Amino acid sequence: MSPQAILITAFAGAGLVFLAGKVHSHLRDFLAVLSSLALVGLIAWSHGQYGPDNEIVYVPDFLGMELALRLNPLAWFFAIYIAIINAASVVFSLSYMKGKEKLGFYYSMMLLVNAGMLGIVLSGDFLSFYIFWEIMSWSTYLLISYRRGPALHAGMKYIIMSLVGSCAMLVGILSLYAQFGTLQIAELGEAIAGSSSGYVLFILMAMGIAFGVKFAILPLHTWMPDAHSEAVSPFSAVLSGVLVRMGMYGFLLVMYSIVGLKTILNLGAGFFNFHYILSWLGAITIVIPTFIALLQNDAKKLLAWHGIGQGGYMILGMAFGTSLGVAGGIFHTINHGSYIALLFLVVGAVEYRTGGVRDLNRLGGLIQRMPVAFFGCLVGIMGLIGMPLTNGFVSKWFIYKTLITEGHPFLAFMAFVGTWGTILSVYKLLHNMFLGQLPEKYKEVRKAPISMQIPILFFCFVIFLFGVLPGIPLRAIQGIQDTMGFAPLQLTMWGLASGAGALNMLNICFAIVIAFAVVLLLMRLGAKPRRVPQEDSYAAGSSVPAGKYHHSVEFYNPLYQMISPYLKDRVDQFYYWAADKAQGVFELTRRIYTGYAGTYVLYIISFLALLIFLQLAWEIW
Amino acid sequence: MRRLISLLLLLIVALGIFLCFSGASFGAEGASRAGKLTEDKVNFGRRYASRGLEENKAGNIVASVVVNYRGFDTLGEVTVLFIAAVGLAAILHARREEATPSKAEPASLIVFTGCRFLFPLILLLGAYIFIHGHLTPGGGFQGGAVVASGFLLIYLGCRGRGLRSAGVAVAESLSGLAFLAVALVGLAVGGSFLLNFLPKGSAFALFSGGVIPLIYVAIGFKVGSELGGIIDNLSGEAR
Amino acid sequence: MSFLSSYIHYIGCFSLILIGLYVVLVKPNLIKVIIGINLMGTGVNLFLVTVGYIHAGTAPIFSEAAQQPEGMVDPVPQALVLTAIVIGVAVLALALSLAIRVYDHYGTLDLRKIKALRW
Amino acid sequence: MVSPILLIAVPLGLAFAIPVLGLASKRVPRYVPVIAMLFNLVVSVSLLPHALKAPIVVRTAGWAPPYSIHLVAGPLGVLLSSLIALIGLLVAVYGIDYIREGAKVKYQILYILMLVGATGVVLTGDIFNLFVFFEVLCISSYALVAYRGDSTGVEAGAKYLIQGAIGSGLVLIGIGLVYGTFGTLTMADIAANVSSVGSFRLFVSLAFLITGFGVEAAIFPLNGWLPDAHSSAPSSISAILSGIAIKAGLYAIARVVYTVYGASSILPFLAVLGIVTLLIGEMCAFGQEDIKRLLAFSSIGQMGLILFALALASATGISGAVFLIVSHGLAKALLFLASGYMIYRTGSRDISSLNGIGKRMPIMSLCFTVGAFSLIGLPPFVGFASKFTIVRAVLGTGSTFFITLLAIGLIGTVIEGAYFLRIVQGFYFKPAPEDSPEQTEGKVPFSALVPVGLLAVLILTIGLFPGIVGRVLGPAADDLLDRTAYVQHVMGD
Repeated sequence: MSPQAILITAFAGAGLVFLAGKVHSHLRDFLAVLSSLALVGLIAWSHGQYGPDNEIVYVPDFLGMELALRLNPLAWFFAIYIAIINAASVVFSLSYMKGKEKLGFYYSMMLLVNAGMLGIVLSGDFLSFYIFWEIMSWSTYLLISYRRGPALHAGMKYIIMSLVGSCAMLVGILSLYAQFGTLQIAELGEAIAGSSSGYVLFILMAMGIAFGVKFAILPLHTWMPDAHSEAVSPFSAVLSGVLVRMGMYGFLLVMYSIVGLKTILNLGAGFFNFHYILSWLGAITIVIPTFIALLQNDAKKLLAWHGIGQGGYMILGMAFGTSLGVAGGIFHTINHGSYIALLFLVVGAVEYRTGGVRDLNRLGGLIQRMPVAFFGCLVGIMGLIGMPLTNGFVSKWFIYKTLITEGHPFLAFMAFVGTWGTILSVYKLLHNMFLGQLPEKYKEVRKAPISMQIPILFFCFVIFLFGVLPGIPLRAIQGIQDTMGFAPLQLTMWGLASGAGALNMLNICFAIVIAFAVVLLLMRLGAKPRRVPQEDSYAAGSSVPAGKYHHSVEFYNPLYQMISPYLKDRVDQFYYWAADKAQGVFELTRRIYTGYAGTYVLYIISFLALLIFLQLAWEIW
Repeated sequence: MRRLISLLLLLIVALGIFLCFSGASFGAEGASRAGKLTEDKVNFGRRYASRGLEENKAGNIVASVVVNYRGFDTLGEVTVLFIAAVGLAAILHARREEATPSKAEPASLIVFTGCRFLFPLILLLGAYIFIHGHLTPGGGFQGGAVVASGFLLIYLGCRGRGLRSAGVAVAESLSGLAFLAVALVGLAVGGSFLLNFLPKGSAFALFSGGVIPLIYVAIGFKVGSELGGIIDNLSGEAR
Repeated sequence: MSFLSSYIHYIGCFSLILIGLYVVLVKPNLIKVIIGINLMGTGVNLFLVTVGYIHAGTAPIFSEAAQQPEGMVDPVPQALVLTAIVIGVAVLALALSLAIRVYDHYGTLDLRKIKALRW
Repeated sequence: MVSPILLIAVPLGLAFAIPVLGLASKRVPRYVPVIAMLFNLVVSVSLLPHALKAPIVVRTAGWAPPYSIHLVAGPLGVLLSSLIALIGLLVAVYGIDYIREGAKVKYQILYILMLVGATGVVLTGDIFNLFVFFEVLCISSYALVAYRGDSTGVEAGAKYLIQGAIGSGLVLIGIGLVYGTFGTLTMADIAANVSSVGSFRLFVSLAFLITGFGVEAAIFPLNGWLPDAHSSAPSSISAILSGIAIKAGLYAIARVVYTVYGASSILPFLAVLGIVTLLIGEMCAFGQEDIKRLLAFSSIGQMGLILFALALASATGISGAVFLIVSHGLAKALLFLASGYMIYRTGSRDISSLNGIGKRMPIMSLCFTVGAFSLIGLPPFVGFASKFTIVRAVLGTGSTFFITLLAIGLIGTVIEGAYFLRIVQGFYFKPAPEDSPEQTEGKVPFSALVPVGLLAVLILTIGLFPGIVGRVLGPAADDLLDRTAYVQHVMGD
């Protein structure tokens, strides 16, 4: 299947859904689901059809440049990942969004974001890359704003940072064009080989700002918590699961497809080596946001901060340019996509059933009411922590292994610290939503509707599948690495066959099953468990009237008081301060236009006098 | 403070202008003294002065330049005046609707009679000026202005009387269209806008200069009616 | 010929221009500003005519065939000035009508007080 | 081939004829501008292929240049005259029903004459004739800004007139200095002789011309009139003023600097000026509460960018500038036209009162959004293609000076994005104010939907296929840059 067909389907889907929304709501929903599933099908079908047949120039002359599409392993891998998560979110939206207004707009924007992202990964040149990148940016902005209220603020924050990034990227791209006269990704790789390292660094910086904003690397992350928590939940899943990871795609493309491995590793000297700095940025991005996440009481904000933090792992993996590390980075990207999307959907389901509540201090005990959601949440946090049997374990294994074999114990330590923070904070998420006491008002909550359960269970399945059989995605990743010139890893279906990072999930799987069996056996053999009313343990025997229970609120309060002074988002504060000052300057600037005509004439004459003065003083002409 | 800054700025401008004149020869005078007034090019109008008479057969070279060589400017100029008349009427339109008619005191008998006596003479003088524009100093604009001053007298002396706005509009339109039509006939006949396509006759005769008198008459009517219209509009509230 | 006598025309017309500009710059009264603009316009027109002037020249008008074109001043600036004057008249007429309307609305011609539109 | 002079003569004739036609029927005059602009559009577009081959030099009165005034319909001139006719046509259609008060017939006359002035400016080859058409454009716009006779309109008109009159006085002094030096007014003739004269006087005349034309072109310290005039005029006039009139001023500057003087060493100064104008415009626009004032300030910003691109002195840079002239013309016209009926509908120009208008006027707000996105430079709209060309040109020069200026200028783009997107957010995602009166006169008639919709479609189409305009841009840039060819075409061998 040609990439053109995929893109036409994607954009046509977005347009048709909008039109269908004017006709009938069922038709609209049907079309939305159909086109997103069709995209998954189309992309899946085009697997392996790489090569020159699928390099298509779709606009031969855009201001003298060719716009091209192409399909290669990297593009395919990201495309299928985008399409699947988007399809799941669209399906989830069916019931989540029911009864809200402007649904035609919502669905078409969902599909447009999807189309933009597909366009990014399928572009064969940087101009199309930029165009699709921008389409994605503004459609995302509209979608974030969709919820109104504070979402408007979040949207503005997002789009301003995004615009800054785009400007930087535009400069980078066009400087490439000015230097080499082409923007074709395939040709740039060869052209850039001989250029000076300073220039390469400039390109990496310019592009890096754009990718870093999307990727939410510290200190460019501040849009993300607001945007994620204010967007509607299915879109948060897309946002955190794939959209943010377009930054990862960009980094991979620029660093390894274009600049190339050798150059990257030799950029800069000593401590100021490019990949070294990048990896430290990644490490900081892991630790600080993860602990900030710990302090959040808004379920979606908590997940959003994790979204930032997990990005750090990907950077860490990718930065070192070893086969293992890059594979880990890419693998972690899709793993993260799967479980963060799952968690956002779970939160969305809870929100849907409880009437929009996502404050962790007001929830609890929903395990009885929403078992599937609980299961999803459990699997999701297992993945996030990186428990064995889940895919998160495998990718984190790769990353840790890289850090240790490359000799960076400090970085590895920071990654571990990040994982501890993760464990603490996701337990808070799980506990405060599903465990503990069920508040009175949620007694009547029903379980999530089927259209929500399907995506949740689907992601659970994916998490376990890739956790037990990591060979499936790793094969595809190997294909990507081949095109970038990495040494091949020795893969099996179960993991890594040999070398430093040998891993066999089958063995681990067996070990865990046996361990479970032993525990189960011990429990069966020991004292018979007995159900006790909750009051027994809770009130130490004395009777507490119903409705007076203390639910679990203010989790980690002592810890909070201890670390919160260190974890203020000073970057965000700085941006606000800067924006405030800038507005002050703008207000002052406006005073130039005094409204008095005489002053305006004075300006005219002073301009004339200035010109003459300049000539008298410096002879500018 | 403001005065000081203004003076300072104007001083710089003045200095710049002053230094302009210190260099090479400037203007027709400078060129003539430097012996650079040549006829092969436009060069300070030398060519028009020396060949204008035979080319257009119009004694007044300025008229030749205004209507023929730089006739396109004149078209723009007429347009500007037209814009002023129309724009002024538009701006004062709302005011005319708001204004309550106030009864003006009638002019004294001497003024009244004097105006009535002078009015046709002034019209005649104006007509003379624009009809002879290609022969003597003057032309369409000057004649038109004189005609308009006749109307001004009417407003002064005979309160309550004035131009009929419909008549003014028709005169404006038709004279402007006549100018354009003459110019376009030139385009159709000789392939050049404003071409002097009529037989030029012999110089210094009334019927000479080809289209120049025709256009000047049209301009005369147009300017007269437009300035008259402006006067009419500006004095609107007096009536 | 001394500098002053050969450039006296230019000094005159540029003085007029600068005076006009000064009036526009410092006088807040709308009518005075319009007068200033007109002063400046007059100065500019004089300047244009002066550009085409030749010492002791005659008007570029033939009244008999025998007349020689040598001593004639440049006819082009005269044509230009004709245009410029007409444009000046047009601007003046519009400016006065605007002044009338401004006075209707604001009750004053002081430009410092006519500042509903600013910033 | 039709003579390009008809582009001026025919609309002028129609304008002269309106008073007579108005006597015959009250309804006819409002359709005359449509006919005039339709004619201009057809003729301009049909002239384009010829102009691309070689500039068409049209002599008047049968004398070859430099003996009489001539028109030079080069690629740039014909492209701009097509743009003028296109926007003029759409705005004329819009004006059929939009103009409801005041002297309606006179509005239509002035409207045509303003466009005639702009067309004359871009086509003429004589510097004094340039001034005359410039005055036609300016004086008709003074009148149009104030034609309703309301207090803000009159105030803005008066201020505009004062500054404009000073500006044209300065232009006239500049022309006098040029004539005194060269004894000719033909631009090509001056260009051929310009190198033979001492520089200071030339510079002073150039300074006068730049300052004078700059007043209309809204370069930074000279643009005090612009926010007032653009915001107080009727929306249809604001669209023309922003979309066309200020571009005519900029064209005049470019023509003078490039073709007549070939003054390439003052270009860095103009580039700095452009960036300053851009920043000031965007910074002032940011805090505006009045939508039309905001759009006016945004025009200042865009003019700065165009000036900056013009000052690059490379073929790509000037193509980018011309492209931005086209795209900004389309987008700004669209924004002003759309906001015109929104203001009718809500009865207020406050941005906050336009909140939630997306529900009440879906098509208008959608089109507004398209225009705003295009102005910010988001793909796939035409603004992107033009800004892209400019950035490409800057990086193509490879000079650190220009790249630094560009980096500063891009901040302006971000500010622009911020305030436009805030408005778009308000349209769709903010609740309508409680006490918003439903003005019945705000019903959008067909005659307004068509131009606004067409502009949106054009913005999208040219954005997707920039080749439509792109083919003309290169020759247009050469038209401006290549002085010797220009002189040769006009003066003959």
